[in-house]
Amino acid sequence: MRRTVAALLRKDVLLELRTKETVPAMALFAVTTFVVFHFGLNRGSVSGDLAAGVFWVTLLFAAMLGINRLFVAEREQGGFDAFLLAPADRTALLVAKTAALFAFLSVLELVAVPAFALLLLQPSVWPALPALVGVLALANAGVAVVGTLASALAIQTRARDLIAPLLALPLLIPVVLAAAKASTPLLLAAGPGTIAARWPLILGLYDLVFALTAYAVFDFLLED
Amino acid sequence: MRGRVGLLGHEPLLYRDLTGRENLDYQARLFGVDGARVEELLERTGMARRADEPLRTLSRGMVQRLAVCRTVLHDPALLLLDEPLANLDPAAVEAVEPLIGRGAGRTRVVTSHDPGAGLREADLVLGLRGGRAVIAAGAQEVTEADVRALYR
Amino acid sequence: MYGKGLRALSLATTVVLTGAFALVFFYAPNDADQGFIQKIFYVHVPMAIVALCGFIAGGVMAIAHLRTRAQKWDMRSYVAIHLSLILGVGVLVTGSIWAKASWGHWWVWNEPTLVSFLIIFLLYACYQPLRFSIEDPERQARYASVFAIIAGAFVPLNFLAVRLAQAYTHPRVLGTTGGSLPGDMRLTFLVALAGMVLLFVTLWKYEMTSKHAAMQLRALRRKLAGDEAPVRAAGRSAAPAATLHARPDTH
Amino acid sequence: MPALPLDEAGKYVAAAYVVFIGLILVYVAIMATKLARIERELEELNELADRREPSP
Repeated sequence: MRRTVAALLRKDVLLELRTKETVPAMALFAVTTFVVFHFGLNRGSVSGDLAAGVFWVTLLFAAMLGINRLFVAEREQGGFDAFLLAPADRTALLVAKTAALFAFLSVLELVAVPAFALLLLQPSVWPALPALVGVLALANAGVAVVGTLASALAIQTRARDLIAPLLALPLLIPVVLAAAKASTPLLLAAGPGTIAARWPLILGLYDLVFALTAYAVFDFLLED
Repeated sequence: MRGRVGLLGHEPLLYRDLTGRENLDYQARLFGVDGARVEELLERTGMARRADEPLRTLSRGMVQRLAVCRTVLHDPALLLLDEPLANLDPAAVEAVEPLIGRGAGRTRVVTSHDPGAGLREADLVLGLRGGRAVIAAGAQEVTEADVRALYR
Repeated sequence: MYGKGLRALSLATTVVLTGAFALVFFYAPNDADQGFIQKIFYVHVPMAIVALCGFIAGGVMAIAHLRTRAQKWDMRSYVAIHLSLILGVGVLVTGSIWAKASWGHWWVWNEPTLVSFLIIFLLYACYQPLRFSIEDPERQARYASVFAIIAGAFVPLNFLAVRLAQAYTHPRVLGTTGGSLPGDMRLTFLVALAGMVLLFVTLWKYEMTSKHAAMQLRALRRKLAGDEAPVRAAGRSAAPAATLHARPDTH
Repeated sequence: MPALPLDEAGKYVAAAYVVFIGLILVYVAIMATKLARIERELEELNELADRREPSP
């Protein structure tokens, strides 16, 4: 199992490094969206709940690009068939794809957080950073699990580019909600406040519930 | 059962943006096969020199040779081959023969569109028409004309 | 045989639901704060509760489908979700009317239950498009079941998140559970809820009977006509393929 | 907000209940078309059966 996950993950990262199809597009999209928000909101800087909202909505839509592309190579170049021929646990594919999406999101945030701090955020990002990284990690886990599920559900349909976001967006509303609520006190103009404990708890619960659900149902998406 | 079958169909089941060696390395890890086996196969199919170029830059014949490597990578007991020699030049056919040909020492199920060549290789012949077995006999008992009659 | 007991069930539904509406208008007192407008409560809330339970029941039936591979469970799950979606439209429209009457706006964001319901409705609105865009009937059933399970798990989680997000900043404007109601209002509410549950079960059985009859009909046609009169191509649809030729259960 | 007077509130309450009844009626209409299709198919089948085994 661990060997298979490592092999799959290594292959995904290698493919991304070769094609550079997903992560650069996500990062570029996020930065462009910040610029769009600047003009759309007609303000030079944001803070507090507005900052949290702009930041998380942008990340969510950027994540959607990655979710759309997650299984495309498997579908179009026979990756699913090759994987199913191997004597490997199918859950390994779920774990590897979730890990890959988590990694892609983390790299995206390495670009998006500095860009946000530079372009839009009014207070300094440094004092908020440690707590923000924690919130990002919890939210990424939820987005990665649900995104992998939605992507796997959508990839075999004829209208996959439409189905994946239609499925993933409502499913991810609680993540955006909790993450935005958690980051609001971090991004206050007067300097970071403390996070109410229930938001990280909600994120953790969400991650747990969907990790278990995904583990239970993912096999059924693969057999053919 | 899975893991003892080698499948070679119309699709190579390899990633176009990875090199041959990377593709086979990945497959080797999936099957838990030693990396030395990859090098051995690349050598035997004459692909060692071009193994570090992405698949999309290779000719179809070369991709087919890599697909043959993938098929026999884990030393399967049963081979399912659909037109295994498609796009291969005579030298390549000779190179893959000991891997997927008669001499490979594996049970093979081959579908072919060339009755003559198919008959020369086979022990048993199965002719299907409309989903029903019309011919099912030893290869000696079946002539090329019998097979051609299926398509009339 | 889904038609069995359908008559008794329809009768019970009619009696209870009519009785409930009679109680609403002739027995239950006007609400002290909201007055007559509060009567919307007795149709809006039972509908919402039944729709949510229907979604979750669809998820449970989907689990049964994936376990047994029996096509009938996919059909049951489909009908439950389909009916809940129809009720969901009613929930959103009546909720909106209530909001307009109480607060002067057609939609308010500070009522967490209604907002959660909207999110869930939007999610389930993808159910039919998802089914529709998968052609192979076996895969369509399998993927639909996976969706139903994921969405079923999402329902309570979403309620928790949205509720927490607003419970502390806004006072609860409307009691949406029967818990804090005075006795006569509570009785009315419970009867209305029972009527709505009966209505759901009746309609579910009704639709299952119809689907089952169509299925039998198609099988009969195949038997009678054999190859000469092929079954009319039904066109692609989001509904489960109505055939009696279930896949062999050995897998 | 003070309670709406009855003549105002009545309209909204009536609207809500009309929506509920309307939904059920629409559903009945949909099911009616399905029933009609079943009836038509049954008729066809009946004719088919007659043609195959002409009754004496």
